[in-house]
Amino acid sequence: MSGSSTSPARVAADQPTLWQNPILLFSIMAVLLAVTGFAQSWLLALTILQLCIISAIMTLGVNVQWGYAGLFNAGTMGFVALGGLAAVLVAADPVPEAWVAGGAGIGLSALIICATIAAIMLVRAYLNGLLRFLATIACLVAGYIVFGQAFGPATEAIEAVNPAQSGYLGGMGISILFGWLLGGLLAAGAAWIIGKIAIGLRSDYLAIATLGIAEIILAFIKNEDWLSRGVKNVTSLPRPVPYEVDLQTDPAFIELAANWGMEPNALAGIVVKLAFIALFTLVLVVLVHLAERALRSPWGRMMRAIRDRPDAASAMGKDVKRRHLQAFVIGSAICGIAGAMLVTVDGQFTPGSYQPLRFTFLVLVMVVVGGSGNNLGSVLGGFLIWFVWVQSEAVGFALVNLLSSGLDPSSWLAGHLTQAAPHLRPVLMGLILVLALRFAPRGLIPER
Amino acid sequence: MIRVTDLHKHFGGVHAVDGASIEIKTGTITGLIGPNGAGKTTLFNVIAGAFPPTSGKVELDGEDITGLPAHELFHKGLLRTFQIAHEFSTLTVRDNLMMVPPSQPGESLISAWFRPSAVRKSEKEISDRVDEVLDFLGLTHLVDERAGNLSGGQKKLLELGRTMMVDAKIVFLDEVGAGVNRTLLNTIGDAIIRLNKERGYTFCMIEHDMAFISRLCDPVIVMAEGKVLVEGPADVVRKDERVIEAYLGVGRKQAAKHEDTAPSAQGATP
Amino acid sequence: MDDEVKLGIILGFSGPIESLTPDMADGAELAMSEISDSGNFLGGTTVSSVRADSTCIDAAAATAAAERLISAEGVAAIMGADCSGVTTAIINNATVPQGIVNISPSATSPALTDIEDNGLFFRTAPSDARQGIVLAEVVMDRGIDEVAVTFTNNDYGQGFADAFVSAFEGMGGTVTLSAPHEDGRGDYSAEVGALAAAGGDALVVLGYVDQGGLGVIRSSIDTGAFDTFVGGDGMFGTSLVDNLGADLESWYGTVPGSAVGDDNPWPAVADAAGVNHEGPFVGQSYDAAALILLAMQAGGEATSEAAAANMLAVANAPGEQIQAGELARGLEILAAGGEIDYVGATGVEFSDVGEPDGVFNEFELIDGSLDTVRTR
Amino acid sequence: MIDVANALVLLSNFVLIPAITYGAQLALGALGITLIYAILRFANFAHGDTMAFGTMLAIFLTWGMQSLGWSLGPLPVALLALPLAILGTIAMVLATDKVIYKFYRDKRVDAVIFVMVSVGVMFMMNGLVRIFIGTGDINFADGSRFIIRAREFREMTGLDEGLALRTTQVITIVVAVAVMASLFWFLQKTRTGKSMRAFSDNEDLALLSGIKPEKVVMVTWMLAAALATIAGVLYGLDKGFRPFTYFQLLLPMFAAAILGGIGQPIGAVVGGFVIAFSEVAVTYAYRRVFEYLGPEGFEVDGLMQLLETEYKFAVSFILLVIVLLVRPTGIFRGRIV
Amino acid sequence: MTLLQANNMRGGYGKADILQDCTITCDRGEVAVIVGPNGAGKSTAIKAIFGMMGLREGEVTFDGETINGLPPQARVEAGMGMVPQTNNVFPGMTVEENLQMGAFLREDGGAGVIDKVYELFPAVFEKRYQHAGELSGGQRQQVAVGRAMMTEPTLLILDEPTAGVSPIVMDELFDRILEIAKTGVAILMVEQNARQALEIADTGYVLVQGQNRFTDTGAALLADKEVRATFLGGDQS
Ligand SMILES: Nc1ncnc2c1ncn2[C@@H]1O[C@H](COP(=O)(O)OP(=O)(O)OP(=O)(O)O)[C@@H](O)[C@H]1O
Ligand SMILES: Nc1ncnc2c1ncn2[C@@H]1O[C@H](COP(=O)(O)OP(=O)(O)OP(=O)(O)O)[C@@H](O)[C@H]1O
Ligand SMILES: [Mg+2]
Ligand SMILES: [Mg+2]
Repeated sequence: MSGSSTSPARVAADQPTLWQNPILLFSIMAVLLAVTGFAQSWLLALTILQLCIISAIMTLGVNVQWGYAGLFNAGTMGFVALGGLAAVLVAADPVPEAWVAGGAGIGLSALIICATIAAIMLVRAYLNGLLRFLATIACLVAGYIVFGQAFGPATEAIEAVNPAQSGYLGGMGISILFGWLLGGLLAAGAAWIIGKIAIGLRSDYLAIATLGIAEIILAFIKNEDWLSRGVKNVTSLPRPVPYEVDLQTDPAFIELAANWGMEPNALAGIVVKLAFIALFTLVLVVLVHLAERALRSPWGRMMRAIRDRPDAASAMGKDVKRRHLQAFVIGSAICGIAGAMLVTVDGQFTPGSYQPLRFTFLVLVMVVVGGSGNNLGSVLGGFLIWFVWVQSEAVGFALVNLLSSGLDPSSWLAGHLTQAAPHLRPVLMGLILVLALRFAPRGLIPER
Repeated sequence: MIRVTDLHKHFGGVHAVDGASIEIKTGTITGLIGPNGAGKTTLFNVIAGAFPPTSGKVELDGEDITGLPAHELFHKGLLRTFQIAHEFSTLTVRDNLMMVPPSQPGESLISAWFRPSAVRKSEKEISDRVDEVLDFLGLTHLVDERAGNLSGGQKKLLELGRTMMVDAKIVFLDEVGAGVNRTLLNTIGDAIIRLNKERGYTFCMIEHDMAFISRLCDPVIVMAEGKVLVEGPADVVRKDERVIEAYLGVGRKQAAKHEDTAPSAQGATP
Repeated sequence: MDDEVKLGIILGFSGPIESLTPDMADGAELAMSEISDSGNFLGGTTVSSVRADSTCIDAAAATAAAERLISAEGVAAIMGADCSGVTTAIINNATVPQGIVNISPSATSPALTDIEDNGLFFRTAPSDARQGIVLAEVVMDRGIDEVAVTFTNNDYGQGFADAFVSAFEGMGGTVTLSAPHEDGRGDYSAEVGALAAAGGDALVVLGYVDQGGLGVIRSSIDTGAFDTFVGGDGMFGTSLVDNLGADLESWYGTVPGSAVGDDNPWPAVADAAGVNHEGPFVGQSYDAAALILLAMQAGGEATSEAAAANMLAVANAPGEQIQAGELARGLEILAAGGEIDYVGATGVEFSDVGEPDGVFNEFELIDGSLDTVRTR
Repeated sequence: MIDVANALVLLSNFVLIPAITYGAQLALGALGITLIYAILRFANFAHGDTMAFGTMLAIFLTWGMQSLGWSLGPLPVALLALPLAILGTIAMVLATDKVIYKFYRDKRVDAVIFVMVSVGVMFMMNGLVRIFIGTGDINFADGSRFIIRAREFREMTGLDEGLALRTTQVITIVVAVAVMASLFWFLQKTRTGKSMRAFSDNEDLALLSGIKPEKVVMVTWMLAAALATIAGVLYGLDKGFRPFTYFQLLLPMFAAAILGGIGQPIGAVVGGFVIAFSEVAVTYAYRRVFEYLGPEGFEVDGLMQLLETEYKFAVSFILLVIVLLVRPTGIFRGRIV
Repeated sequence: MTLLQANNMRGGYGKADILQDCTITCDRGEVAVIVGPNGAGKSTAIKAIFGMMGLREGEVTFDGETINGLPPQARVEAGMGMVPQTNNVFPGMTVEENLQMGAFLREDGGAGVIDKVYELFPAVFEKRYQHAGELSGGQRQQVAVGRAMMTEPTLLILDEPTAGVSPIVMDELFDRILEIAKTGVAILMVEQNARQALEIADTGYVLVQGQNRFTDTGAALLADKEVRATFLGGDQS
């Protein structure tokens, strides 16, 4: 939310300084991770790197919307959550009993929805004026009542199937990698519908509308237990990479570890994380490549023109609404993919974890700090801000240890400092954000 | 070419356009003048699809185009410029023009990703056209400048340049002259005349500079209070009592001698 | 042998339950310092704690924090996490892969019972499923057969409420409405309005005492919607009484903790150390940390393997009963090769998957203090 | 007749009074947000935490006064602490402006940068408040909690339904009305107020009219800080203080400001009440109301609840989206920057 | 001693200097007009005089005092008034409030002057309760000039006041400007309607690329063939 029909990039930019060289900045990022590896541990560095990549993918999605098209989507959280839901629907084991109990009812409900929509379309095609309005309402109400008759009992039946362990329909039980695809599609579909409704709104109003819609999506996911298991969470989703425990018990692996002079546990952790990282990197590279191509093409030129002056672009024959919708859908799809990837690496879907601060505003911070309108910039922003987000936790605790090292551990001050330690994290995070913006107000790697 | 019938546009209680009917004939440069707040810009906005009218009808070559969105009108050959220049400020001058032609292959993501050669080919063609246009406008030296850094008059030239990137049927110009240096305005006037003569564009332009209007336009339509007051050739219109009363005024003593001198379109045309 | 061993404490110091966690951490650290100070632990090894923030909700951040504890700080075992979601993430992505024991003091999701943990995960809070039944019995026994239920909208609250409602209705009771509330919000008029309209003789609040649970009860008392309140373990704590004072008239519920009767020394032990034991899960945190260290002592080394291998033996009979504040004695017995049956602050008794098998105290507010009236 | 009275009392007790109180609190918060937006032209994410900061100061002062044995009789002592807390918050906010925001203002950066900077400030304040006062729930309302209790009301009137009225509710409403009225008077009628509106409209031109920008900025921050502190203290008195809750208030406050038309003070007020009422009224179970109003012995089986309370948060946003679709710039036509 | 002396100004927005040694002066009761091609730096010069951008070199004195360091609002207090070229109204305030803001520094609130402004611009009077943002281009321009007049400054700076206004209003405006000048106010004006402006100008400046190219009386400049051809639109008449 900002007064932001002013384009994200400003005119009359000063020339990029040496500091804004992408190669240099990414090297610094690599050094930061390497330092983490040496000073703390490589497992930690890799854990952070995994999420850096996922964050970068999210920022890429937001950048398509905000950086390219100037659309202020404050509903990233909703699309990320939808991506997560998709991963569940694909990878979780199906619950046959639930399907037996309520599958038919759910199918029937879906049919009723379709029938209602068809009826409304018919009504709207053949009737006019007040009658049309009344008939539409009548169809809606009738549809809703009939739907309730089928849907209510069906969901109750499903949720009654072993509620402590399942209580939902489950997924398809296939590889979670397909969930990434479905996550993109699901998010894109939702974005299409939302965009159709909301894309005409201007800057801050679009922001708050999308923010609200994201909350609605989340309320749906949290409360429609039959589909998503709601706040009871779906855990232990299968991985596309081997499990550490399996590696650790594999004699060949143990031997390998011994040959390399490493602990099998540590090596297994590193191998698994590297496998994840390889998968994620592949996605990131493909997406960055496509995004760069798009941005440098006439498409990108058109999008920037639309962002600068939508009315003039429209007068030059560009269908602003359609293009906004396109950017909105693509950006959301990317966020959906990232959401599915996040669930993959976490191994679980916990609707309670979707908070606007973490999944909307932090991602926006990543884009702006990195450099909106610039793909590499926003990727860098994703890396850097996630790194800071995670490491500020450790730094907060370390700082307090340092401060209270000379104190008597039972003294009031020492106790107070210990309590305060976790809250140094947001302080540090805020400080770094403000400092970054002070020295690079247009982002670390600004647009062009 | 354009026929506007009994057009109304109301903003709340303000009747900005209040039953205007005008006709713009193919091949003319039609002037639109009138006192401040007469509803000229609003009329333009309605015709060009910026917002729909309260009532009334707009036709283009006999086809009803009332309320069509701007981008569709563009594809029908109707172009407009803005009273305040609407350049794409973060784009270079070249890109400002490059983005204009419709239906470029590279504007579809699929082609942008998977048919680079087709994109390259069309880019080359458009780029050649841009060079021509910039040459024509005398902006070649600014080709890589960000449009936001141009001065007022240069931005207006750029606005005009956009209309030259496609084969428009009709171009609406909203006060290209305001705030533009008179010498530069003459150049713009020449450009308009050339486009009209050589490429057969039809123009409709709002302007307050009577000398400029007289040099370029025939016929001239005078609006007042949302309605058409008079229509006719420039020198007839400017002698019309009602026009003098509502718009031109009797002229200040000092300025009178300039106002009275008859303009000549050829005067400044090279 | 090291002369210092590190234990990780990973709790949601920031985020939705940030107001509960500092006391929990203090509880765990109390056990650690008790053991350290005794000088009996593995021949004088001292224990230090390393805190980390689980955020309660952000699985990725929690995983990174746990990874930091394990691989960078080199902790021998972990006390935590708190919320079931992040706990699961930590188990799957950090502790089990690295062979580290962790004990959660507060993750109550039934799903954790069956998690593939290689025998490394334990918890000192009971699964919700059992407590729901017990609580239903408590309510029924008081002759109340119509209640409204509100629960915190997470896996704990939802699971607990599911269990309670089905048990209560199974016993012939009526639940007029079972509606969730979100923690961390201030205004609960909408929830209370709906619950009041639904009606009932009592309001069953399955949330956290320092969070939405408090808000709902406060709002109910303010509007006169309900007079009688029933709560689960998350609602146990005198901060409710402190906050609401005499306005709170009828208040009872269940809290895990069996064998310890009224003579439980835990409150006194905590008070002496300046630890606020009134909040939920503080005793469980104390027990979690104590159990890890006692199990290590039993195994003779400060490793997760030792802790995992001896946990059940230390927690369950046979052996000498060890209550809160008696950790030094427990250590001695173990060092001497004896056996102990850890009771601790909450009467720990592990099932064979390493979680309490659910013996509960029925507490009640009598004359401004929370008394145990019965054990079930 | 009795039934009608019962129904009315029921509605007032569970819908009207709580929604009005909550609405007033939201409105005061949203006013601060909308003021910053209108005049400094950015969405201030730190507002929720400014509220927390101000309330924290008020709590410390209240504790101090309580330890001195001060009392206001039935009113909470926090009211005495409020003016001082406002001063403290103003000092903090002005310092923040000088150290942080001024730099960006002088550089005239984009609004979105300001938003991000305010997110940074939000993080910092978020942490600092917790470091100072902790994370727990603090009840600092003393004096008498109730003006009338539900039971007393029942006994007094002989109705079946009770009506409870709390001191803090009355204080909230009275203070909110007074504050809003004086704010409107200030903005519409005083020279400074007009100069602030002018500054918000066109900063450069305001300079050319002789308006001192730094003064406008300063007054704006002072007003925002005062509004934040008042809103925070009222909210805290009524519902208890916890930093996390204040942070969570940010979203409904933004929703209120935007729903009403951002940059429009009157919009913020209306938006606050609309959000509060939609949360409470849409999810209320009307069964008993209908039973009172229906014929004798009339029984309703359902709860007569339009939407379940789990969708309460979504309700306000659904409403918001609907309003925006009908009126794309909010109820009172907010500014589009 | 002249009222306004802006000597050898040098400065710009970024690194490059837009103004290169530019000098402008204007005395009480005098009308000075700046003309020049687009992008010459006319508006920039005016902004510099008004303290809206820093100068690298040069000195601005007003009423004998150096005012280089003063912020714009202090210059308003000192008796300078200005109408910018663009964004010259408060769009969200009514027309009447716009005018009142012009009198922000006047103790009396400008009650008397406002009638004079309404008299001058009847169109403005009709729209006085409408938001300035809803006015047509020319109506806005009138409000903008009216606002600046409200201060009753001793130096009135106008950046293209007649851009977009109809001929009849333009004539009125020039008449009124002359009248104001006669009361002893100094008027500094940038104009693209250069002929009309130079006709009433006591001094005319032709600015090109930030430098004074020609400086003379208005009449003399009008008579200068080169000036006419290159800056005033040639000899069409
Ligand atoms: N959005 C709006 N809301 C209310 N009134 C408006 C709006 N836009 C224009 N008007 C009014 O409509 C009338 C016509 O305005 P318009 O801009 O069309 O005039 P114009 O003929 O172009 O004048 P000018 O020559 O000054 O540019 C004016 O009185 C103006 O105040
Ligand atoms: N904010 C700015 N940042 C950078 N460059 C600017 C800025 N404003 C103006 N310029 C540049 O400074 C030069 C002079 O601008 P200025 O506005 O003074 O011209 P002008 O003589 O007033 O022209 P016009 O007659 O078109 O108004 C132009 O080249 C313009 O591009
Ligand atoms: Mg106009
Ligand atoms: Mg200029």
